Amino acid sequence: MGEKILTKKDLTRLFIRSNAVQSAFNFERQQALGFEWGMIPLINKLYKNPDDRIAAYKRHLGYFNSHPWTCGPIYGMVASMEERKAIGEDIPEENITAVKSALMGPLAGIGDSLFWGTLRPIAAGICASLALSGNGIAPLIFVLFVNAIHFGVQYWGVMAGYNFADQFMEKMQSFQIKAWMEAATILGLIVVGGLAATWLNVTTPLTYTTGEASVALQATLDNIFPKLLPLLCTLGVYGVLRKGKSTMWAMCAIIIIGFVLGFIGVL
Amino acid sequence: MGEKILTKKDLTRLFIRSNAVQSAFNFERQQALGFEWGMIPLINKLYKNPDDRIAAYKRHLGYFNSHPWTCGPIYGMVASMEERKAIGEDIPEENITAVKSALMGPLAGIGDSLFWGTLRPIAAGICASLALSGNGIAPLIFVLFVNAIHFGVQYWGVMAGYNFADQFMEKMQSFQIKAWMEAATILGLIVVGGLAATWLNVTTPLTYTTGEASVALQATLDNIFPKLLPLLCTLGVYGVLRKGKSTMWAMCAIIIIGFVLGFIGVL
Amino acid sequence: MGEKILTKKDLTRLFIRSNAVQSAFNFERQQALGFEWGMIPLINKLYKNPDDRIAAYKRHLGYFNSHPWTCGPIYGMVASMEERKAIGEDIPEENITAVKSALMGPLAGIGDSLFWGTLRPIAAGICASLALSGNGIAPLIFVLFVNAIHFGVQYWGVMAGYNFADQFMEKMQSFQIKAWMEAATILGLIVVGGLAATWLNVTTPLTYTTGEASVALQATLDNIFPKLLPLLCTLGVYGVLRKGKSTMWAMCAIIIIGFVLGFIGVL
Amino acid sequence: MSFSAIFIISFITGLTYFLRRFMGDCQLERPLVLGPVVGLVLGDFRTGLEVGASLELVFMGAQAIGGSVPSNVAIGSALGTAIAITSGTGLEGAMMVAVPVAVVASTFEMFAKTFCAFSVHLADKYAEKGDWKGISLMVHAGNIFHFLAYFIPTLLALYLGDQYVTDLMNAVPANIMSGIKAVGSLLPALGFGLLLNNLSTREFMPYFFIGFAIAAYIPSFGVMGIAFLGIAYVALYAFRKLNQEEEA
Amino acid sequence: MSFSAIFIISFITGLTYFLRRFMGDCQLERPLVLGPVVGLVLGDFRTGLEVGASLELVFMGAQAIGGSVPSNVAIGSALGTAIAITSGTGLEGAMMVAVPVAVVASTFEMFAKTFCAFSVHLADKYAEKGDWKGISLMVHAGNIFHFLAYFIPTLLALYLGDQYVTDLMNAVPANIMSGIKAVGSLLPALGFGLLLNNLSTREFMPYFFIGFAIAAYIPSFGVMGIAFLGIAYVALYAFRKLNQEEEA
Amino acid sequence: MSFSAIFIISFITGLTYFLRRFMGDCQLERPLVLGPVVGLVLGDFRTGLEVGASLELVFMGAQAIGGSVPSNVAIGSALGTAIAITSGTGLEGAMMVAVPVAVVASTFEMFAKTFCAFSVHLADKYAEKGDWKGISLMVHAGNIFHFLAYFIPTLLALYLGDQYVTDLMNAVPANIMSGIKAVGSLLPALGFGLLLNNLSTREFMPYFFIGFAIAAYIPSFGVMGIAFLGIAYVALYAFRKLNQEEEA
Ligand SMILES: OC[C@H]1O[C@H](O)[C@@H](O)[C@@H](O)[C@@H]1O
Ligand SMILES: OC[C@H]1O[C@H](O)[C@@H](O)[C@@H](O)[C@@H]1O
Ligand SMILES: OC[C@H]1O[C@H](O)[C@@H](O)[C@@H](O)[C@@H]1O
Repeated sequence: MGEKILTKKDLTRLFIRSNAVQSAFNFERQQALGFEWGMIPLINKLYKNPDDRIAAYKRHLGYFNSHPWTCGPIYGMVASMEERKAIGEDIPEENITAVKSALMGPLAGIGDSLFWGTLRPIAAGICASLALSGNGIAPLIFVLFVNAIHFGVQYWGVMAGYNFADQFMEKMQSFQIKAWMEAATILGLIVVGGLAATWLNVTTPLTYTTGEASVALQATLDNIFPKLLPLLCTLGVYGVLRKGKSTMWAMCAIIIIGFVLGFIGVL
Repeated sequence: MGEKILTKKDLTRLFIRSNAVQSAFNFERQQALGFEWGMIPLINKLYKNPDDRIAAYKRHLGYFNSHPWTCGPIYGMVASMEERKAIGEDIPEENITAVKSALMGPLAGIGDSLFWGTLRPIAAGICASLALSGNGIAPLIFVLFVNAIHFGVQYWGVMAGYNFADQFMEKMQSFQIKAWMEAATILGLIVVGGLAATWLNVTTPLTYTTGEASVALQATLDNIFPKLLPLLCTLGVYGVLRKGKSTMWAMCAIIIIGFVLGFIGVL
Repeated sequence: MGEKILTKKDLTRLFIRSNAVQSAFNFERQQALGFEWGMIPLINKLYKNPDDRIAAYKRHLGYFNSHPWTCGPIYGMVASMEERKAIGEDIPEENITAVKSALMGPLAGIGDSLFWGTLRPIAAGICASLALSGNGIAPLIFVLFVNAIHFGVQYWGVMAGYNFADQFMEKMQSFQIKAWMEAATILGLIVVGGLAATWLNVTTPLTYTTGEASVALQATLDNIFPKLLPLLCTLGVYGVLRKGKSTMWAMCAIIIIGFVLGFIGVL
Repeated sequence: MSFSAIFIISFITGLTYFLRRFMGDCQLERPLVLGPVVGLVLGDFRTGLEVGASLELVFMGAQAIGGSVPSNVAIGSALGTAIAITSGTGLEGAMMVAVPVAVVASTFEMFAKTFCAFSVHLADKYAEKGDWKGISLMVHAGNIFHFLAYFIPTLLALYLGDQYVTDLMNAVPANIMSGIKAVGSLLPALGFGLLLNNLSTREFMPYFFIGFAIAAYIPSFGVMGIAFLGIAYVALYAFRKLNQEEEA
Repeated sequence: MSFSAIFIISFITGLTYFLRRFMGDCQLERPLVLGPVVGLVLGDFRTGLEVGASLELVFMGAQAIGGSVPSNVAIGSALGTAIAITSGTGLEGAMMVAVPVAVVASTFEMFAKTFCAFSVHLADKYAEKGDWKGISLMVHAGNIFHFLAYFIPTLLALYLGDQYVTDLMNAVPANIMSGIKAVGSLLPALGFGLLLNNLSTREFMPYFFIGFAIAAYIPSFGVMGIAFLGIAYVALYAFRKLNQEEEA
Repeated sequence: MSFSAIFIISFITGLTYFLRRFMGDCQLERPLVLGPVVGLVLGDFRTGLEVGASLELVFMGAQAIGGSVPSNVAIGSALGTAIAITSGTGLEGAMMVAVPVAVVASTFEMFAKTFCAFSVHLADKYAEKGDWKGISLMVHAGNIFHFLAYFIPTLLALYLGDQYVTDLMNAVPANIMSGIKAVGSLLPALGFGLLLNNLSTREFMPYFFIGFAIAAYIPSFGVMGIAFLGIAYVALYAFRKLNQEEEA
């Protein structure tokens, strides 16, 4: 097998491009294009054979969505896996995809609650109060502070991800890697369940009347099965995709159905 | 092995009789007699040999309790299993009993919360307000609406249960059936635990005094182990039955102990 | 293999000495010295060979902490295991230690909530109200009542523990004992997790200001991860011990760090 | 009230319960339905409708579950409606009768459910002999017994009049009432104990405790939540078992 | 406002969003930052600072998560601040404009996120041919589209004036607004459905339901708690697997 | 107070703590018990009884758990009762002394529990030599040290008088007090860390986190609930293991 190809400079470039992960964000594959753009120079360096290149381009255009400040480890790990694949190790394409899809959920969960849910509101709140008491550089402090963390975490993430994956694949035997891939998938599913139940907020404003009191249907639903509507929506989309419909189709269906239900006052 | 025996007409008859499941309801075996009555024509048609018949009669006189509107699938599945047994397949008696005892719990849980806990109160509440505002046919609407659902669900349930079991047993190998039977038993146990903790309401009115405040013993219990009393009662009955006492004995013991404890103010 | 050595009298003596379990209590190994003192006569009787004795003395000087009224079963079970070891059965030292460390947690949990959390406050509360209404022997009633339970439970515990372990090891094959030892360890870990989250009360008084409102940092932490600080403390100590630092070292570090953090108002 | 009216009302009350047993809980015994029917019999449909609908809201939560015996809404509302119409006291009067009567009358259902244990034992004997007609007989006998458990008390109460009934109820010592109530709250444990006895094996018994603990400590789950989690869990269990078997 | 000021403000607003896409959510579109910048452009830094900081506290919780589209704080606060300064109505005026505008303007982000699905499909084609420059082009085109989705509405709104904007918003029927809102609340389900489609196998699917049920029935857990529990669980899972393999 | 009374009261206070160590928490140091005893020594049983019972209710929740050090109720109530009787200020006076003293005096127990770590290390040496008498010596020395940790402060405080004690307590800076309190809240982590170190293997460690997360996120469970669930779980675990072994 060949020698290591990626240099420190390649990884630094990967880090810089990884910040564009949210590029051309869309409801269909979310950060797929952004992720792809980050990988392009790396793919070009690793694979010289056109077929390998095309396969790699296509590989990273799949659905991706994670937190823009904590997705670094995924870039790093994928880089290491691609490098080993390029120099001839037997790394099935599915494993690379598994790492991406299994880690994006938990890392998004961590980033969303740590940064979007906590750090950003706290920092913004403190700086806003500073500003209100007349401090003119408070906005600057805010921007510098959060972005120091932002770029620091992302840089560290890319590098740590690369090194970890490198050592991990060095030490582990293939059946061990398989066990950990399975574990990652399970974790991904558990966290996606938690994410959907927490962040999807589909509720109905319908009410019905018993005796004198008018009761919200949503309150009744919450008693039997809270978050039933978000669950049904997620499963509905999932079912439609399973049946082979395109995401485009699903997106249009959601827009139409959602608009109609909202219009007639059911949602 | 023989050919299928049960006709569509037999299944329709099974559906009709299945509505009598609550017949001669008693604290000992609850809906056992009702279930038996539903199976009689089917047993008579399937088994011609007196010994087989007697075994089948006895088989379905065991403890049974489920929801009268959602128990249909159990009838249907049992019908399919009995049919296959009758035409010579190797279906152990225990498997038939396992299906009954494993499914009655979850189906009762669904029926109790969906119909007794939600649909019926909502429908009755709405119709009662209609009636109070002078609508004379509101009671009729109520009766027709809930029973349309009642008989519809039960009919669908019997048929779907029969077809499902039929296809299931066709496709599965015996070790697969065993795994699913085990799963059903586990599910049954989990749900019975949930049912007992939710529906058994044994509490004590005792209080004690510390300093000036008088504290309810029940509140203290709830802090350490909520629903401790219902648990002890269930385990008490279970233990007594395990030790070989008859249900008759257990019922009398409950009546006497309950009355005495209630009389002296402990319960 | 030899014959049983321990007599009823030995066990009674063990019970008496077991009450001194809290002796020379210290933050390093908590009730280690107390437990050791209880075992000394038994060790002296069972092992005549100096090396075996020394090993046994050292074995029981390890970390121990349980509830002083409910730790009896551990004494009894350890006595039975030591006896069998002394008469030549193959009982690895690790198994004895596993029993101690796995059971001390759950038994402490039961004792703490049942006796410290419930019985003692209730009994004290009732007797205090009696005393306040002029009853001069209420304190005596309190002392006699709680200690009747205290010594009763402990006596029963030592004896039951001995008999249980005796029969258990008689009946079980060694692979069965291994499975149950593993189960005990798992239980111990789960309960220690629960204990640490429940009883460790490390909180921060820090606040920060957003807009007009001043928000407690602790409230924010509780939203993301309640009990994060106790977890970090426990893991910190654990990590330091894993790295080979002595408990003495850890204790001093805690005292210094704790004092400084408290002094500057962080804790 | 004429005796024929009394008889018809009592018969209808008994019938609604008979149909609950024999036709799978058709909900005919709800006050919303029984109220106007009694009204019709007594020639005052409007009052019956109003009283019935009001009692429906009062008894909203009364529902037998797992063999438990809640307030007897049927007897309560039949009596309440009848008295409201004949005494002219309207809703107030109906409420004052219906609520306490429903509590006390739950004893009769308890009695029927206790007694019918005997018909099961007789059915065992018939099954032994292969006599399916005997078994059917026991089914019908049991149902008729349930009918009588509603019919007779209603008949007597209407015949004797509400004053008499109230006096009688007041004459029952509180101790005895709370004894009966305690029995009612304990008896459903028999069902759960039997269920457990049916399902449990040493190996799987802990699942019962897990289900119990989750429901007891996290009430928000309810039975639905536990069934949902349980189904997800056993699916994992079965898939794992199948994999192991396939590998082996 | 001069047209050049209008253009600069709109450009900056679009730029903050462009940088959110291209530089990983630098938080430049927060009112705390955008407010004073708009103030600088209009020559009243102090008012911009004050309005921005106040709006920051109002929009504290607005954050896109999992592809959801919250209130559009950038457009809202750019408009609010500009109007507060030019009309002299101060904070009050800013609030009255910013909050409703932010709600309505979220439609434009939704539009951009919907539309960019096409650039992905074009990128698929370029990938097929190995044309990485084409792929890059799609990335930049998408980002410019996102830029325009903020730039154009801001430009138009500032140009037409707040009275016009308010009239326009009032002219939109409530039904249509609630239809749009419903679409906004449903669209994130697409992301979760896709994620599920990526991860799920028949065998592991129940884990999704377990995670969902815990989060739904025990809200105190939150995503962090579930991730924590989940990591502990899968560690046990992996260790067990490894042990089995080693023994085998 | 005569010196002999002071000495006796202090001795009894120390003794109750000695017996807590040596006789397994007999609860003699509770105010309910110590109050009347101090009363007896000072010749006013009634006041002692009343003050003790009242303090008992105040200190209801104070209980050492897992090596934690709560308010020192023994020293607090001995001092409180003695001062209430001798100064004639009754319950009010007792409270004013007992509560702050109990807080500060917890330092002495902390000191004893810290110091006794040395006797364990000496015991290690004796064990090495097989000298069980040496080990026993360390046990008794440790207990006597615990005795002194209660005896000496009580003696000094009673001797110097409550005014002196209050002045002294007021002289301690708040910073230092909160430092000491922080130490007290951190030290029990040593016990849990040690326990963990004893039990944990890489493979089983996640169970600790699961127990922790459940208790942290669902406080209603408490230790009892977790132990209950845990027992059910490990029973399943052991049964499964046994089955696998039997099949193998
Ligand atoms: O709980 C299941 C079931 O139990 C009994 O059969 C009755 O109380 C029914 O109403 C109930 O549905
Ligand atoms: O939820 C993960 C992730 O989803 C989208 O990419 C955006 O909403 C991000 O802000 C968020 O962090
Ligand atoms: O928590 C177990 C145990 O810990 C220490 O030994 C003491 O605080 C006891 O009172 C307690 O019962």
